Amino acid sequence: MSTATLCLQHLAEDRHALEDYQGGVPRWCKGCGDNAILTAMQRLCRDEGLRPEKTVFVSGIGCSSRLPHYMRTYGFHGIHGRAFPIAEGIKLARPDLHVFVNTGDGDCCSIGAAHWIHAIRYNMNITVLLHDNHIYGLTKKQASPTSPLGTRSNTTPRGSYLEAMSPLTVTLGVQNVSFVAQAVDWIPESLFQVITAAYRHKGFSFVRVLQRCPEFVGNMYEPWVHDPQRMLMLTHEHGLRVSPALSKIYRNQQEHDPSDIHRAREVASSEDPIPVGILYRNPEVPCYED
Amino acid sequence: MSTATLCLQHLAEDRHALEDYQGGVPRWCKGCGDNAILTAMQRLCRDEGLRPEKTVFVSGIGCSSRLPHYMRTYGFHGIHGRAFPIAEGIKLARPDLHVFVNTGDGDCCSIGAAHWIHAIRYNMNITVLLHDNHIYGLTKKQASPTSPLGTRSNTTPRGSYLEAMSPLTVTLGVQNVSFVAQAVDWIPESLFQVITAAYRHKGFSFVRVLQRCPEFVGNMYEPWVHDPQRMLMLTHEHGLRVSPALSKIYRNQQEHDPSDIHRAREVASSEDPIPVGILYRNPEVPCYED
Amino acid sequence: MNAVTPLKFRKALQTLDEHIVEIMSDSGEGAQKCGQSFGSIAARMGNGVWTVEIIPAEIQPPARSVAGASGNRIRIGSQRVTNGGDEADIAIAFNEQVLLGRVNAGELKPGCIILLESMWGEHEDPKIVAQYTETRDRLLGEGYRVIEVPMEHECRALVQDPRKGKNMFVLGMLCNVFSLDMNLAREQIAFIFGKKDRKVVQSNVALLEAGWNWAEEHLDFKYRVPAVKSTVPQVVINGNTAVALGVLASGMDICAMYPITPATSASHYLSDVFEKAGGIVHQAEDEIAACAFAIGASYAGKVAVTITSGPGYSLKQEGIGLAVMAEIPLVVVNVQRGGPSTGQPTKVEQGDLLSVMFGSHGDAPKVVMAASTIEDCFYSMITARRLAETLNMVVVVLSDAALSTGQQPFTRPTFDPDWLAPPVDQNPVPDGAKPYDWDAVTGLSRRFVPGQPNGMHTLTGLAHDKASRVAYDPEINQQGLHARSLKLAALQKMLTPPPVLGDPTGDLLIVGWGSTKGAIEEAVERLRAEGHKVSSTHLQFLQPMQPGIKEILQGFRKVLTVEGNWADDPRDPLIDESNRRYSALAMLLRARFLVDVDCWTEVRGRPIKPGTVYRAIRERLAQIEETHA
Amino acid sequence: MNAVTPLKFRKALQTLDEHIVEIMSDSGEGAQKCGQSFGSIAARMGNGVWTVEIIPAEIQPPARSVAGASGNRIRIGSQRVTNGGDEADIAIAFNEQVLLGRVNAGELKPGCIILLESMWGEHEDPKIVAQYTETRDRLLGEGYRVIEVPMEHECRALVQDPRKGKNMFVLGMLCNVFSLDMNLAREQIAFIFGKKDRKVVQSNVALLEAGWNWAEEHLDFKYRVPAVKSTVPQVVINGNTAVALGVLASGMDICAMYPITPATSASHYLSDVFEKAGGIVHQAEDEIAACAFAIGASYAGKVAVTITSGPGYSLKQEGIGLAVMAEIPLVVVNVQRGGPSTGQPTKVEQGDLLSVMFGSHGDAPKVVMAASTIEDCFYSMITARRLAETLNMVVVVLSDAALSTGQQPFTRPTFDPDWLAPPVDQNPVPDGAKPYDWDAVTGLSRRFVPGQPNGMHTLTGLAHDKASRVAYDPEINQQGLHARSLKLAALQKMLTPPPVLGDPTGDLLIVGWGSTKGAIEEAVERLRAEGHKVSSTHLQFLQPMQPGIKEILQGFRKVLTVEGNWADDPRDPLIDESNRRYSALAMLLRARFLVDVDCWTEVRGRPIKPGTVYRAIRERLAQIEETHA
Ligand SMILES: Cc1ncc(C[n+]2csc(CCOP(=O)(O)OP(=O)(O)O)c2C)c(N)n1
Ligand SMILES: Cc1ncc(C[n+]2csc(CCOP(=O)(O)OP(=O)(O)O)c2C)c(N)n1
Ligand code: SF4
Ligand code: SF4
Ligand SMILES: [Mg+2]
Ligand SMILES: [Mg+2]
Repeated sequence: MSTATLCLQHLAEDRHALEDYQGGVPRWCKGCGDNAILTAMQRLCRDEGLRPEKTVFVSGIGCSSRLPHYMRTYGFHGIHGRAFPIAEGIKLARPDLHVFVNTGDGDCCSIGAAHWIHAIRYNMNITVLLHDNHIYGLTKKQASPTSPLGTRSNTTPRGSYLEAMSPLTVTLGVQNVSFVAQAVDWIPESLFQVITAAYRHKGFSFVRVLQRCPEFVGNMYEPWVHDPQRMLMLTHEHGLRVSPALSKIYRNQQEHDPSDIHRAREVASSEDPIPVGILYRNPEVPCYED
Repeated sequence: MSTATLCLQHLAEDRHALEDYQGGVPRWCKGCGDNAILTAMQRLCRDEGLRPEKTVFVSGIGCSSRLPHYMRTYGFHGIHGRAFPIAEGIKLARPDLHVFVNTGDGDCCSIGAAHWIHAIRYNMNITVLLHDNHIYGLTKKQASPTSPLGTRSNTTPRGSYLEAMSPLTVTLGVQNVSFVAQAVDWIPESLFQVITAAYRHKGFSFVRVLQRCPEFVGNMYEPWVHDPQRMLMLTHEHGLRVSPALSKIYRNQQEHDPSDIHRAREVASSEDPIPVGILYRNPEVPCYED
Repeated sequence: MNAVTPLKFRKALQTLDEHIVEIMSDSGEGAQKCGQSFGSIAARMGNGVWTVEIIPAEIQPPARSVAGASGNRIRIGSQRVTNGGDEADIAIAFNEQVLLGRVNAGELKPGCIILLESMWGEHEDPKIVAQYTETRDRLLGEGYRVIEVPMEHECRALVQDPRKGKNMFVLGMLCNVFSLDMNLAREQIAFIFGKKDRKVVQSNVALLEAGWNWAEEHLDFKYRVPAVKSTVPQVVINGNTAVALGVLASGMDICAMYPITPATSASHYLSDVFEKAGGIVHQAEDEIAACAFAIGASYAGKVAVTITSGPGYSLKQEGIGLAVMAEIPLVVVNVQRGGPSTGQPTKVEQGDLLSVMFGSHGDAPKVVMAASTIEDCFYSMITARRLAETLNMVVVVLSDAALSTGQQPFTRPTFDPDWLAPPVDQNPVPDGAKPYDWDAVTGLSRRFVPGQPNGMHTLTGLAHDKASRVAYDPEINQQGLHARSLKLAALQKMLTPPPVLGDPTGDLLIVGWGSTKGAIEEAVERLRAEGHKVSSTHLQFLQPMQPGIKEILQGFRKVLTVEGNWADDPRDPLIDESNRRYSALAMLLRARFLVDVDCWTEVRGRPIKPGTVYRAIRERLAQIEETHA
Repeated sequence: MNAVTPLKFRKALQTLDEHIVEIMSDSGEGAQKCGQSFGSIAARMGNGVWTVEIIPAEIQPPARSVAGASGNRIRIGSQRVTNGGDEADIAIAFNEQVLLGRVNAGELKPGCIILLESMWGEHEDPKIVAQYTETRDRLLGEGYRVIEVPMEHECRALVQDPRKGKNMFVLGMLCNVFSLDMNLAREQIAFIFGKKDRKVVQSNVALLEAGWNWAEEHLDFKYRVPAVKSTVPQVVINGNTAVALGVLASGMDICAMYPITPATSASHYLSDVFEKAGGIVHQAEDEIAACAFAIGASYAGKVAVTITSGPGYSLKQEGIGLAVMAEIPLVVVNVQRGGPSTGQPTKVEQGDLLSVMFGSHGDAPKVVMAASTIEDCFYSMITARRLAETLNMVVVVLSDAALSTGQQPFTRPTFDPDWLAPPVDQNPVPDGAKPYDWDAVTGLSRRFVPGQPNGMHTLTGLAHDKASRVAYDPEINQQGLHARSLKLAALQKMLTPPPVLGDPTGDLLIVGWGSTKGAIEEAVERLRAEGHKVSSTHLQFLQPMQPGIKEILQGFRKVLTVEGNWADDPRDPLIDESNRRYSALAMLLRARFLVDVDCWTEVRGRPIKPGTVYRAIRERLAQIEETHA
């Protein structure tokens, strides 16, 4: 795209096509849930009309953290565990930029845990996607903090000996939490809805996406994928709205008021059925950069 | 004490006097709450008959982290924020040792946050005292994660702009949490009771002690010190038992069942009145070293 | 089409000193298993072997992609083989794209034989057919001898999913071409698929034999690389497995780590064996915790090990400083990869020497060793544990991505009880003994362990006196730094000079450290055979440096280090002696011995080839010979 | 009792070139405020001044404890004063214990005058009385001239809490003794207590005058240190304040930090001024986050600064490596303290030079500068910001605990708009431009900033090509390391040789860096005055090193570095040239120039004294002179 055309373009409030957000060819495994997240991201950018040059995707290291390379926006593929502070620095220096963070369960909940906790406190206007595949993908199969008890991995050949940590309950335990949601890679419509709500929320919006890693955790989620009744759709006028079409499949729905933190904490603890939707939202929490 | 006498002594199940646990002269400011914690620690060692050579106090860096120097046991005054992993390594290598951790609100909740979260997950049999004075003491008055909103400090001259983080709610949000309690330095009897319960709990026992720092946060707690009714004693047969004498002063008491995590989370959120006692206890959680 | 060789002919059996084979496929097609099996069989026959993994950049790269080559290079010889060698003599490719990757990288010898899966020529997708024929013809045009092999077609006769079976078919071909013992091959297959049921073993043996027969019928060449079966039992393992076994043999039973390529597989192996042998691998929340955890475990009486790579090492710098200050024995393994920052995670580099020596703030003396062979990876761990415990010191062992994945047979170590750590001392501490009774001459002091009556004290990372009390006295600070530094001198006095390969005097001395040893020595021997006055020496200890080095350097007109890290090139317009950044070892040697040590380095993310070193040395020799002519 | 001097006498006014005063009290008694005021008044009169803080080890040490001395050393002179000097000429102590601490540390000149609070002699606690008289008599016995001063008694007449007022009484005494301008003294008091109400100011002025009168009546000595009032406005600040002001003047408006002694006060000052001037100090959750935060802010178009000390720097090593790899401009300040590990948080050392240069894994070239004066702390920040932005590089500025708390007057900088950072460029990136268009000769490339149309790319810490695409190609990796290293050579070509103090040739050249400058130059000038052929040079840039150094070294028979870090002592039985560990700069100079550079170092946690350097040099000169006799 030539400079000239660009400048002209900016005179008018410009709209972009999906291709304008598509970067290099994704290098993820076949069936990797990251692809669904990428698509949702590109769609979000288009539908919300984000200028590619005003948008920055920040990540750490991991399969999931490669996402910025596949967006045709600015991207910062940082170092392992440090996506949050990098994103905070960017946002503080340039509130005019749209800042997204893509991080993995190891990147965020293990090595990045301190930054994660404090990012919640700072509550900057950043949209976070935790690609939770319950495993270390890029380094080839080691247990992560979210690996279910008994997960066989290269560092836990006889199965892991710790209960999985719930990124949702942890996040909800931190003062200043302002937006917490959960989605799954295999329901694109609600994934997109949740991400959109997260983006529109002014503050630190934390979205945990249950992401399939066929390469290393195989069919862990197949039971849920094949039995929609094991999904719990959290519906609310200020939360998820399940389309009639989708409602036919996902009939297991529950009204959940995102303003009630205690309920949110209880719902967050449920692993089966898997809750999908906005668990908590509080637009009143002030942003650090203000 | 000569080697010979020592060996003899160990033939019999030996008891120790308070002095046997007293190390160098404490170098804390007058009126510093750390002194009360130290006394409680020494008393615990004596009453539980811990062999000085089988006991290790581990700490990071901070005023509070100097405590090991004042115990005549083994001590490991480590580096800032890393007391937890050091203590875990000790405990894993030597389950026969009694391992304590003394840490500050900066040491534990700021630079040490990732280790803190994961120490809770590992649930090793370690007793933790968080000396929470809501400030960085040793480095001379900077805001800490637990500093109340508006705290004037050297890095926040116009007052801090973040709500205080609650170490209790965060801890209660982490999978595998097995023991959470709160005490205050100015009620020695319940402080001692809580620490004793923590020590006797098999697992990671987390005790937050509200600690006064006259040097830098002045009389922050005076209102509570002077008005016992603003203290909430959490009583339970498996929890705190308030002596008749103390009950005369602290009449504001509430029955709290430590096995109910949801209640625990709600109680934990209360800042005024200040809850004192055992918020949560679950002896069923397996220990990492087993 | 003339690329395909006529069907019937008589073969001549060619005897070779050595040969380099490359096998490449899309990842998941099993070229690696094929290559490793080939290596193991050859090794069991008594051949010298070195295998190098060809690793794709992605976990699951797209099929038929140039960057996606996954497989092995196997160099076999009649003598001991110490490195991966130069260009390959023969290549077997499951598709033409992965082949291209290796050709473009210059890994194949011009005009060499290429056995290429021919199915793509009849693929239904015309694009693929085009790619295939175009590539094939290009290679033929460039003079390669491309032999098309209907691998899939041949396998389909025997198994449902030929894609999975191909690799054993190819193994069979190779056994034929290199006249390997088919019985060993069958045993190998039984060993690999042993866990699965007999059917699997049978069908794979069938594939093996089919491959052998196909080669026998269709190929007009056959080689023999004479081998002398070694009388002592051998092991064929990679460097990370060697490290893990070394940890086990040294008696260390706690390893704290955080996953990082290319170090992790060592911990994988340990996790496995510890579960049987006792001991534990703790996967910490990050490297800082892993280091602190290991320090805690060591403090409590063991010697723990923490294994990592560059980025993880940087994070451990502060913790390592604590261990140095408090004199806690600790073994740290750094399996170096391409840097700086995240760099090239799967590629080899020797870029961390200086950060290991100087990275922790303040004066933090520690022992630094470098493993130079796979066998060395094993024995280094035993030495490291002992030194750490004798000196109450941090010992860092440097390995790298080349050693970690390279495989080489060596004599199976016979376990020696002396290797083990002494039991944790729980006897009372003698009266009056202090935790830091620094010896005035050696800086050494006895070790105190929690649980010892009469030894109670608080260890600290703050400046402290002999009793471990926090000290503000100027003399005490000076005394502490003094004692911690002296320990290195004490160790240095116990070391022996490094051996020199070649004459003790001559025109040029090559100095190296770490995984470049094999390539350097091969190049030096070649040049010596050509009559050049060049020798080489390889340093096992980088800190302290072994004694006698100055005397060695003095025997030569010129000294050159060969290293896999960065050095400025004096031929660059802006570079001169006032600003040239020297490679790590060159800088250390220059500083210590004031000898004008030059350096040749490469940071191309691949093992340095003997031929490359050969040419680099030749160039230097030419300069010397003319200046001294 | 003969220690008390007779009441009436005639005074002689003694004129001095310079004098060193020490004032010490329990912390909280305000000796520091007294000392600083004394310094400021003298400075405003035009005297050369250097003040050094005497800091107790604890936050609130027990009263009357030897380790608890809190106060100031003030060295005033007619000329510019560049360091704290040797032993004190006169000491004022609020109790005898804090005095003892200084005496034992050898900080007082034998037989010097001591003005000692006398109240302890009449204390109700007999133990205290005993301590007091015993100490006083011991000092008298050792020949000190102890003059007992009833400070508290005198003050009680004027204020309720004399303990709080004493310090201004003492200030008055000093004004009298050193013939300072009382009007300036009154202004100073007004300035200090200005925020409080007029009463406070008045009562303090009263105390001041009482002190003056007491001294006038009771002391038989009076000094004058001639001063030339400077015509240009001066500032008297410490090094951390200078750093903070430098940050402000350089146009950097984001500072990310985590508290750590002795660096924190710089951020304290910044937090204060930024609230008025705009800009923000972000106190991160740890140093890793502080570094990453600064990197993010710099990436987004600013140049951010992160300020820390040794332990924090070690934690930042990985993040700094990322900034180097991704070529993000970043300024890092390391206010060095005693190491290794937690070491001596409040004490000075120069132990981090090598960890700053080599600490990040892999090859991570960065600019390293060292501030050598307090004025330098200010200007270094301006240079650092500009270099970081011009080279897209990390620039580390080294300061230390001596500079951070030391005070010295210097010409008030007149702000220059050129100092400021250019506005963030948001223009479209020209077509075809790449984020890493490395210039083949200089390695430089243009900076891309988010928000610039047409510049979208993903920055990465992985090896990458010119377009910032992750690259696995061997040549691209080589190219990247090449470009990043070249930038240092490009900078070096723009630098000028370091100035030499003294003749360009001679017997001995002293080379130093950082805060030792004043002490070294004072010693060298003294020796030159005595006729010795010694010169010195002080390096501002450690990486790259300034040009012309080799030529300078060649002018001298011997070269010696003087540094505040560890070096083995060749006189130790086990130490020889094959194992001696050299000090940081000595090692760098030896490696680069192959000159036999020797080193003299001290790690006693206090500023190196000119007299100590003088004696060290004398010793070396003696050796040289005899070997060359
Ligand atoms: C400091 C550091 N430590 C370790 C690594 C190695 N490493 C890269 S990604 C990763 C974890 C990947 O797991 P996750 O964050 O869950 O991402 P995923 O690959 O599963 O998407 C690790 C340990 C690194 N690059 N840097
Ligand atoms: C790596 C590192 N960063 C920073 C410091 C400086 N430091 C020492 S203690 C401390 C915080 C003290 O606060 P807290 O943990 O609450 O302990 P307290 O002094 O209040 O008891 C800091 C920042 C350090 N010693 N090491
Ligand atoms: S390893 Fe797992 S997470 Fe990584 S790309 Fe493959 S499927 Fe996705
Ligand atoms: S500063 Fe505060 S926490 Fe530290 S010793 Fe003094 S009172 Fe206690
Ligand atoms: Mg993951
Ligand atoms: Mg605190």
